[in-house]
Amino acid sequence: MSTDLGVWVAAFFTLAIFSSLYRDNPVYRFAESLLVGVSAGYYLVQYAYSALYKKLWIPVVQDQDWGLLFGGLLGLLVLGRLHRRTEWLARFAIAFYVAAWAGYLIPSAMKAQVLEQIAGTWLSPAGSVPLGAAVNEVLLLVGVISILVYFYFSREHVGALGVASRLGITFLMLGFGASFGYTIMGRITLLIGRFQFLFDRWLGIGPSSGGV
Amino acid sequence: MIPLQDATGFQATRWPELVAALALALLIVVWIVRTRRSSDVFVRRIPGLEAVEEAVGRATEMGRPVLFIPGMDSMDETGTLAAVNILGQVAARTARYETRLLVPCRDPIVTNVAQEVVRAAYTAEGRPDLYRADDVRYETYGQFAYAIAVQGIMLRERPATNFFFGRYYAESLIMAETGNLTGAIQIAGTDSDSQLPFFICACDYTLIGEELYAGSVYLSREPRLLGTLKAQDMAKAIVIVALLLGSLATATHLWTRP
Amino acid sequence: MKTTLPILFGFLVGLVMFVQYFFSHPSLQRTYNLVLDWKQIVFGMMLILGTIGLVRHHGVRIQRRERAWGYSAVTLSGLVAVILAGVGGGVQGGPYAWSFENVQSPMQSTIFALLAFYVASAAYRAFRARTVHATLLLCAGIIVMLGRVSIGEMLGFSVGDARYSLAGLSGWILDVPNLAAKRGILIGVGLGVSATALKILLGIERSYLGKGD
Amino acid sequence: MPRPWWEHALRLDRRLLFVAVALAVAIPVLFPLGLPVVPGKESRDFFAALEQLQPGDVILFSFDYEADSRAEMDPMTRVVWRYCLGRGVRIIALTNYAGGPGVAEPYIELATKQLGQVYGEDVVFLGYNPDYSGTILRLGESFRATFPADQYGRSTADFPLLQRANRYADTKLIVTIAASSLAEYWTIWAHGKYDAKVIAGATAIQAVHLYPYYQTGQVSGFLGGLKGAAELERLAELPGDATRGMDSQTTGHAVIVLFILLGNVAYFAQRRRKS
Repeated sequence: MSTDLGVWVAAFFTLAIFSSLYRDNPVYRFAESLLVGVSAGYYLVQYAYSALYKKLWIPVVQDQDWGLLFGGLLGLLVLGRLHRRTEWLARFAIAFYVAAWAGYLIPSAMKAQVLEQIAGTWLSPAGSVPLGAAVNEVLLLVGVISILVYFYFSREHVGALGVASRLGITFLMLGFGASFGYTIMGRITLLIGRFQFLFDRWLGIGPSSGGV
Repeated sequence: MIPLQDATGFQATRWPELVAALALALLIVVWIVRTRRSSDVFVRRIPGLEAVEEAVGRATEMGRPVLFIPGMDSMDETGTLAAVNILGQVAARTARYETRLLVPCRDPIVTNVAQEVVRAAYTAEGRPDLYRADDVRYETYGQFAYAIAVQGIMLRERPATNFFFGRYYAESLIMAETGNLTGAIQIAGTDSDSQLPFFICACDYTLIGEELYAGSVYLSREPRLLGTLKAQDMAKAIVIVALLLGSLATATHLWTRP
Repeated sequence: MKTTLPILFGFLVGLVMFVQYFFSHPSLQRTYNLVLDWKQIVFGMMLILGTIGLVRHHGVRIQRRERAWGYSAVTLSGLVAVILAGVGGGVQGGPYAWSFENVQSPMQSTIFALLAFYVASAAYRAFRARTVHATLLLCAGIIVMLGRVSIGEMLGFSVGDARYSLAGLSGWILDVPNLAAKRGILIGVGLGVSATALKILLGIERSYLGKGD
Repeated sequence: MPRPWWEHALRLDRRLLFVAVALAVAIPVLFPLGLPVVPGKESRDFFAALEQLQPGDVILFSFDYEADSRAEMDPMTRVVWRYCLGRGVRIIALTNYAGGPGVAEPYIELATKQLGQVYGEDVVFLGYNPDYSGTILRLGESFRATFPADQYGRSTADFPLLQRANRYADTKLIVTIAASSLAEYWTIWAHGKYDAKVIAGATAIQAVHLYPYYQTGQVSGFLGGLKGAAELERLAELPGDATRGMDSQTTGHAVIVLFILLGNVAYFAQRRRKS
């Protein structure tokens, strides 16, 4: 058994969270409430430190980087939300936050999610790849096109469009089943990790000490 | 570091994105103008969105609240914006039916926007008195801490209807399975492809990828927005043609991929 | 007015960000970095605002002695304790790091691990051959699940030099239908993202600011 | 009339399923079964890249994960570090995660305290830099300029190891153990732009995304999840938590599959009776 207080605390909270699998109970609810508070506090401190102190205070005070003061002004407008009459001022901050990134997203999403995916789906020159690979490439092309047809909104999916769209759903379902099956592996690994912690580090009954 | 074309520093490798972005902008403008003139654009049935009305109605009948999760990401992700737009439509319905709407948020900026949107919807329905700012609130930014906060709300407030829209990560199934356990009607919509399988397994209806973006248009039927949906469809048709012609050209050695 | 001015301001910044994507001029690069820093500052302030709301919510619950108000007290004390630890003792080492290591981190890992159970119950319920689509989901799921562990290598047969196993089949499902699904979704979403972003920039999409007054 | 068996199965209390999964995973953790581990081609290529290293060679190692993914990633890191340090390979380490330093610390201690390596000569930990894309790109120009100080605030210009190796070209290999898309970014930028040789350890979920890069040779080899880690332990002959975990993985999967089959049999039994 561990003699480290931290390990005991960690083990208590591990079991408290697991207890929710049986049913909601006061110990679980205590852990849940505490975690919500602790993590909200943790992120507040992290962001106050990295965004407001390191990104605003230090550069402005030490390096006279005045450009950042404008960000500070936008940040102050956020506090307008605290009073009904100044509420609308916060809209500057929100409009800035949403629109600034939108400007960047238009070309970058086009490139990464559309153009590069199109180029990646084009077939290889005939004869340059083995037959099996070529068949897979054609299947991939058919799959991508039929899924795009499925996403076509402004036409009723009947006739040829209906056939293609149903083929699209077939590809989607195969893909979803595969991702699901694949993910199970990672999730079980996480559970193994918690058991190894409980058995090895807390109770000391596992075959390994859990060290590096 | 980056190849320069001239003194302005235009990056020559980025022509394709520029052309594509401008083409899409043009399509959007053209179709908005066209749908303004005649607003009868057909939109195919999306079962998940048809069910929204019924799902809110069910919560009203049972006298239990409606839960809306606007996703895990901030307002700079357009998926979150799509979710918030759907939230506006859902809020209009809960206001009409006088049903309580719970919107716990992970992101502080989304919290702000969600409050504005819900209040605007309640005001537009003539029921500003029913809006409760405390029901649309920030929980915590911690991913899993947020997930169990939502789980707690599901177990204790027992919402009859759960909506999950926006972007999600591993926590999606924690929320969706708990909702399944409590017997709520669940409607999800996300563009996070890795989480779609879980929503499909645990929810009654799931909007897949781009359907999320069509959601608010579908629910609001605003002509301006219908035009952009039509423009997106045109863009898809162009993509399909590009896939086919490009493949034909590369496979037959007419053209080599750069 | 109270909506138009913010929209106009957003449009200008968005336009700069759009243009800078295509140019490598140093002044545009500098603007890009500045905008990212401003975003972080705005986010930090919003987080403070959100936390004020959280404190208010739980404070009112405690004050009014609402049902189960004791849990609100637990949340609030956790919040205050961590903030005091971080501000008083610094973010490196000390009670702040201890609470992260022994309270927050094990709980988060355990919630993450709960997924092993939830994934099992969701699969048990949903993986039933009710319809053609559900059957496809079921088959692909089981093949990949078994293909990824030792059993997958063992289940199979050889023809000459070629080996056909469950592991190979699961690899094919991942490489072909799964890739097609991911790519099809990605292209659709990419168009949705760009179109939405364009709507924001053009001011067609402004519902996120609420109704103007 | 008692309810037929399939109704019980179809309305199974999910807690029964939870107990079954818990037992299937927990028992092999305590009593390993020793099921065989057969390394796949991706893992063999990953190990081959390590095997080719000579004493005195320098590698760049990136801890691209945080505490919540330790169960999956730590076994990979453990083998790479033990194997490389055991053969006199020098390691320059960094992390692209704010929570990465806490994960890396035990390995720096392993190297300096347990294995007697000299900090600054045999191993250096550069620490964390925000903005991973900028970091990966700038490292290609200069390690010392990207990280003027190491994790502990000492000037990197003073370390003999960084005087010898200051850019990707001075290292033989980049190893990223990544719980996110970072493995892809190392491939795209460090390999794509600077032609560095990259191998990656990925979570089971992220590994799916690496196949295309592996096929084109942009990633020289990779490990996928705990299975990949167990295969590496087998290849390097350093069995550990991953090999032990693979037993639980197999039994866990088997139990879930059995329940899915049970559900389907019950479903069809019910349907047949109803029709």
